[in-house]
Amino acid sequence: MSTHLEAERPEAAAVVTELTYREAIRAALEHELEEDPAVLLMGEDVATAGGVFKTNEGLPEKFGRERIRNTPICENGFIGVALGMAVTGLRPVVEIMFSDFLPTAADAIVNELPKFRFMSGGQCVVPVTVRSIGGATGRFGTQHSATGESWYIGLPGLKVATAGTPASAYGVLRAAIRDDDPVLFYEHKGLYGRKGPVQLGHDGILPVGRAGILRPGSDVTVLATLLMADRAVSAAEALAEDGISAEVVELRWLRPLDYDTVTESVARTGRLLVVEEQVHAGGWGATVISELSMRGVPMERPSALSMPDDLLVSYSPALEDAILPGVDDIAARIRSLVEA
Amino acid sequence: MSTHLEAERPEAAAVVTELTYREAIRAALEHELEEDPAVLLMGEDVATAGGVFKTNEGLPEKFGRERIRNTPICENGFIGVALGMAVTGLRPVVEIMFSDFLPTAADAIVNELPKFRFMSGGQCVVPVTVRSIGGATGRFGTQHSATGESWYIGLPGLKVATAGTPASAYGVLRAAIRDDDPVLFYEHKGLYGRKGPVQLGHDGILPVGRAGILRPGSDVTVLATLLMADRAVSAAEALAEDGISAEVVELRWLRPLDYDTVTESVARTGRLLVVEEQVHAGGWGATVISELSMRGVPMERPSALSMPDDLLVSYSPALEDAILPGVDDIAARIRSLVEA
Amino acid sequence: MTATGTDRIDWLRTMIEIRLFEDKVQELFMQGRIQGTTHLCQGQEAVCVGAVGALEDRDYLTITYRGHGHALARGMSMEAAFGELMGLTSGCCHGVGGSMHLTDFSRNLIGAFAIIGPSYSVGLGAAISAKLRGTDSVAMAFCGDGATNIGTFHEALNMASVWKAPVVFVIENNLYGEYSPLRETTPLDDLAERAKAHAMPGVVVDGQDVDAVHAAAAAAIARARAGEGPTLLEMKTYRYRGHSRTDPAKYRAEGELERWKQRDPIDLLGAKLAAEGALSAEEQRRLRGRIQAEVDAAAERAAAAPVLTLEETKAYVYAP
Amino acid sequence: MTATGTDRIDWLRTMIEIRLFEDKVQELFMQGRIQGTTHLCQGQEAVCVGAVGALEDRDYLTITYRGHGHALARGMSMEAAFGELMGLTSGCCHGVGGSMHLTDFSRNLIGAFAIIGPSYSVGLGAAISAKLRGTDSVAMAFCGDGATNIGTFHEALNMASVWKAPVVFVIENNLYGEYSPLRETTPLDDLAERAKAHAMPGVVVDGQDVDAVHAAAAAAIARARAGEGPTLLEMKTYRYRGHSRTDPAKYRAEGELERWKQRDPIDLLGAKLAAEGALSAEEQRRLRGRIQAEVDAAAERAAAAPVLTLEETKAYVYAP
Ligand SMILES: Cc1ncc(C[n+]2csc(CCOP(=O)(O)OP(=O)(O)O)c2C)c(N)n1
Ligand SMILES: Cc1ncc(C[n+]2csc(CCOP(=O)(O)OP(=O)(O)O)c2C)c(N)n1
Ligand SMILES: [Mg+2]
Ligand SMILES: [Mg+2]
Repeated sequence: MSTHLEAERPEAAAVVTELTYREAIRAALEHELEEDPAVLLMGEDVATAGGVFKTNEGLPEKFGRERIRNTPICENGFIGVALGMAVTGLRPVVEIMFSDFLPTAADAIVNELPKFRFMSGGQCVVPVTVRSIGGATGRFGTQHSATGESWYIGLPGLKVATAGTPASAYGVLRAAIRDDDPVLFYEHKGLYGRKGPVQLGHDGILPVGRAGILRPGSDVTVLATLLMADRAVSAAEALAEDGISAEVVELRWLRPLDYDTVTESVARTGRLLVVEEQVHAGGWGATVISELSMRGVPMERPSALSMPDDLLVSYSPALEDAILPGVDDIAARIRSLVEA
Repeated sequence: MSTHLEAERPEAAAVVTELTYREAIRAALEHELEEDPAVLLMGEDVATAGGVFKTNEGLPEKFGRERIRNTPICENGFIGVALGMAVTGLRPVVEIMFSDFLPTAADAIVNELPKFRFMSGGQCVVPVTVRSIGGATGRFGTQHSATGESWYIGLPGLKVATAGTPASAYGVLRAAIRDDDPVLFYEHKGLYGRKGPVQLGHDGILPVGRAGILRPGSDVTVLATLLMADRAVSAAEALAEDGISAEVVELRWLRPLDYDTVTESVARTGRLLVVEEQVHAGGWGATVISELSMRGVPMERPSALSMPDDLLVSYSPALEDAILPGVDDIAARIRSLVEA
Repeated sequence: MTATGTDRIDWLRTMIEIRLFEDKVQELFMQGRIQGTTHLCQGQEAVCVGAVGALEDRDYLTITYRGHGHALARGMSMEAAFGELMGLTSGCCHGVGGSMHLTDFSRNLIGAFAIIGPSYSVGLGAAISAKLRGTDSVAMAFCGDGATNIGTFHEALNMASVWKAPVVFVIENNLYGEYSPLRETTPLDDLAERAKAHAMPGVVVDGQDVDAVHAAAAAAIARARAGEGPTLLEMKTYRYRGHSRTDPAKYRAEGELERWKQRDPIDLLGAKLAAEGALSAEEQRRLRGRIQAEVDAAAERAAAAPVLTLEETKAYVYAP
Repeated sequence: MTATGTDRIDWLRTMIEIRLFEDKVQELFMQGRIQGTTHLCQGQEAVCVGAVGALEDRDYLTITYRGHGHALARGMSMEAAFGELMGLTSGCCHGVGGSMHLTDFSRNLIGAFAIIGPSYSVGLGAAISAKLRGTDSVAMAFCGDGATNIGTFHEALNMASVWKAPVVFVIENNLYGEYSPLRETTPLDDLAERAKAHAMPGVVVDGQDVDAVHAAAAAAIARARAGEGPTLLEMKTYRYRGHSRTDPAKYRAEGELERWKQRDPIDLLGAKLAAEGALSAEEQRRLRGRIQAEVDAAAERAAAAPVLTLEETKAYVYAP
């Protein structure tokens, strides 16, 4: 029961342009708002000064303050409101300013969004998209630096997506908004300034549940998301000079998870490294390694470069930098795996 | 800075008695309340009619309504209150009636309890214990049947514990309350009537972070928690008649996680099966299998018997029973692993 | 719209239907034909019938786990309700939801909540949606007295007021949370006062008098439909049974239950209708007999249905 | 306790210290010697100094990310505050917390919250703890106007009232939540009204007049200490700067900032003290000069400290 209107208003021919990650998010929002009058954006200060991360510049002027709506500070309450909107014909996109605030709304995220259609015996669909901005590098301290990307991957009924490049930002966010199921979509505050090619228009919409190969390679499969996907590509580029060929796979969707692409790649390279801006426990990295081990995918001993299990992110810039897997750390780990 | 007073009031000599899981929980609470005046219990209706699951019978009469305190319905608010109590010298035990309500308080659980000591630069300790009652089998439907045991295992600063037997209920809960760090302690509503031997007194307190071998065996290591630990023992007993020797390990602590015991057992049996009343994605089962794979612990292809990744718990009794791993399912899986 | 004589006879009929439906539910529990838990609303029938009865078909409704009465008042068939409590395909949610989740999108009953809080925020969302989509539908959302202590209650009132949303919030103040009396968890008696924190009108209503309930609800609905914003209605009422099936409610003061039964909502309306000559005591007895027969028949029809397979429930997890 | 002349000169001193401390913070940001974000309270100094100054050492205090002023008013050294903003071991939290988490258990400043909500519930917990442990300490908890829209705010007020807790809740109403003006997110002007939802006294206070702030806080503290329960104080104030470092605050109405500056809290008290002959304008100029020197010296001392290693921070994750 998607209410899209492609038929009536075909889009301009697809074009590839160089956009920042921030511009790509904004374009995805603008194009979905244009195409479907049922789509709206709500959240704290989303309609003022372009939003806190300046991803919404010009949207209130273009679509009005009803569709681009500032909310009071009450995450659990306004995700509940979005749910009520979604089951009565709208397609709300909710912005949660920092991913660290998702737990403030966890009752709605864990108990309502994924279960609402099910409990009703399939009487409704719940097309809610929750955007949240996560990750470290901002010197925002312990309570404003989590990616939170794996907090809700164990909830059937929900879908979980991420974007590590401008193309993913555009293509995955549009796919999330067009999907009839609730989707948590994670952005990374450390990537907004990153530039990259983006295919605008329907051709730039990336398929739900599919990973993407950012850089093909033959020696090792490096699986990552968000900022770590960006850093993995840099590491792979650096290693290429030494003749090490690393394939970088951006997972993009954590639920559903694209085991076909991952398995095909690992079977080809024979090695797997997951790079995570999170602890390994309870994350998508552990989930993937466990699944591949249970399926008996032929590979060397798998490896994970994650955040320390016994530490938290500090405000102190030096400490924040030190706790994150860096390009050099990734390159070094890849080298040790390939040369083992 | 534990404020326990063993010295002044030594306990009666340790005795082993047969208790139900419910009685064991009650005894653990009573003994900690007796030993340390800083301990208190708070939650919704904890002081009326013995509490919703009748685990608190007689406690308000014995310790008074200030220490056994009914709260309004506001989980996030009263866990915040418990935090404020804990950093000013008390040791609150908070009861969250159903584990499904933990997300209602997730801001306190994710952003405050684990990070509070850290953010202060180590100026305080946070001795809060959060008891919550989870799991299916009660015909309570989709929003009252989650174990939720893996929702918060990826949070450094927090500790996560479970109890699958009366002895664990007593020994792990007492250890949790005595610990100076915040602990989430999970009980299973399907186990309250289960009877078993319990060592009362200090000798019955089980060590933080240690798993327990419920039944020794040599052919396969079956790792489980809560109701699944109970069912795994029944499955192992049934298989013994056919000469299959399954070792059942109750994980008990999901953070910190006892890799020593698990690794030793798997290295011995050469086979690992995790049984989970949860989906595999993002859970402790995936975490353990991933870690053991990365460490290269010698074993056959590991296996997980979990809840379906594309289903939710229904109210309908037949459907609720069908979605849970049963004793026969566990036995069959063990058999297939051993006979493979 | 003001109530006509036939409306009020219909209210009586529905209140009796709810009362007898829940007696039957209790009986089926004892027989093990319904399992798990259930939250009866006996004693509160006037609130369900008077408030829900004031809505138009195009209006939205969100209720709670204590929702049998509201669902029946909204027109759900007893067979669909019984079937849901039995966990069978004859249920409104095909047995997947159970007693706490009586939901019927065909009647704009868009949600029944087992967890406290979202009944207000989700109902509010439907109201804003109706407004944004240019319809004149309003939404009515229910919660209990204890639920007014959870943050989401206030978050919803605040948003509704600042956005002047077409929503009517109803508090069913039956004096108890689960086992806790109101004043042990809440510092005031009149919960309608809580509207003041959100610059919203709050009205205290006699929840045992269906005429009063209906009049208050109709006025709040008219206000919402006219674009004048939300209203908070506090219904003073009482639940005859314990919180849930396993609760004998021993914690209640001596005689409290008996006092409230003297103002039984069905008796109150019945007496009025008899006095007005609209429906004699004898006619009311016969009416009750007919309803009892319908209740028993509906339960049997519902019980004849099969249970879904796990495989079939997969279709409910994700959208097609 | 009522304020003496020396108290008031000390208030002036502290308000100037806060003002100049934050000017320095802004300067250090421009120089890249402080990174990330910061939330200045310039314009709100009378609230920090008047309210916090009314507490005894044994009382507890919870504040927010906009907490530089409160921490300094509570007696934290500028060096410890600068060090924390610089992320160095000279900081009150050894640089682990940063600008949003100025915490000092040695002064019963038990928490500074970067996420909205818990400053009230945690402060309440300390108050109940003090009572249970048989002390007569009270707690004071701060939040902003926008924070009164999140559920936990109401959850804390409800619990405090029903338990008659010795706590004073302070709302710093500076008219904006990040970029949104109060009335775009909140349906009323006087947030003290929100106390009515919880049968608690609510008081509107002129937050620019430190005498008024101190008097209101002292009265509420006395009430709490006497076991008469909690009070909600709304301080009408204004922040001169944007919400955070990156915010130029273009969304403010023409002339609004200038109007508020005419009631600058430091100027107001300074004028009174001069008029009363307690401290002449000349003496005030000299005082400001001395404080500026202290500020500069404190920043340099703080900057001289080292950064912790990751290894060292491990000790802060779990209890010893
Ligand atoms: C968030 C949450 N906390 C606790 C519960 C458990 N619970 C179910 S009903 C109830 C009492 C609710 O009382 P009230 O709001 O007065 O409604 P009533 O049951 O009286 O109709 C509680 C605490 C819940 N369902 N959700
Ligand atoms: C739960 C939560 N949601 C959102 C935010 C982001 N945020 C930080 S400050 C702020 C505005 C708060 O305004 P107010 O309460 O008036 O305090 P002020 O900043 O004006 O002192 C917001 C929305 C947060 N920190 N926590
Ligand atoms: Mg009630
Ligand atoms: Mg403000």
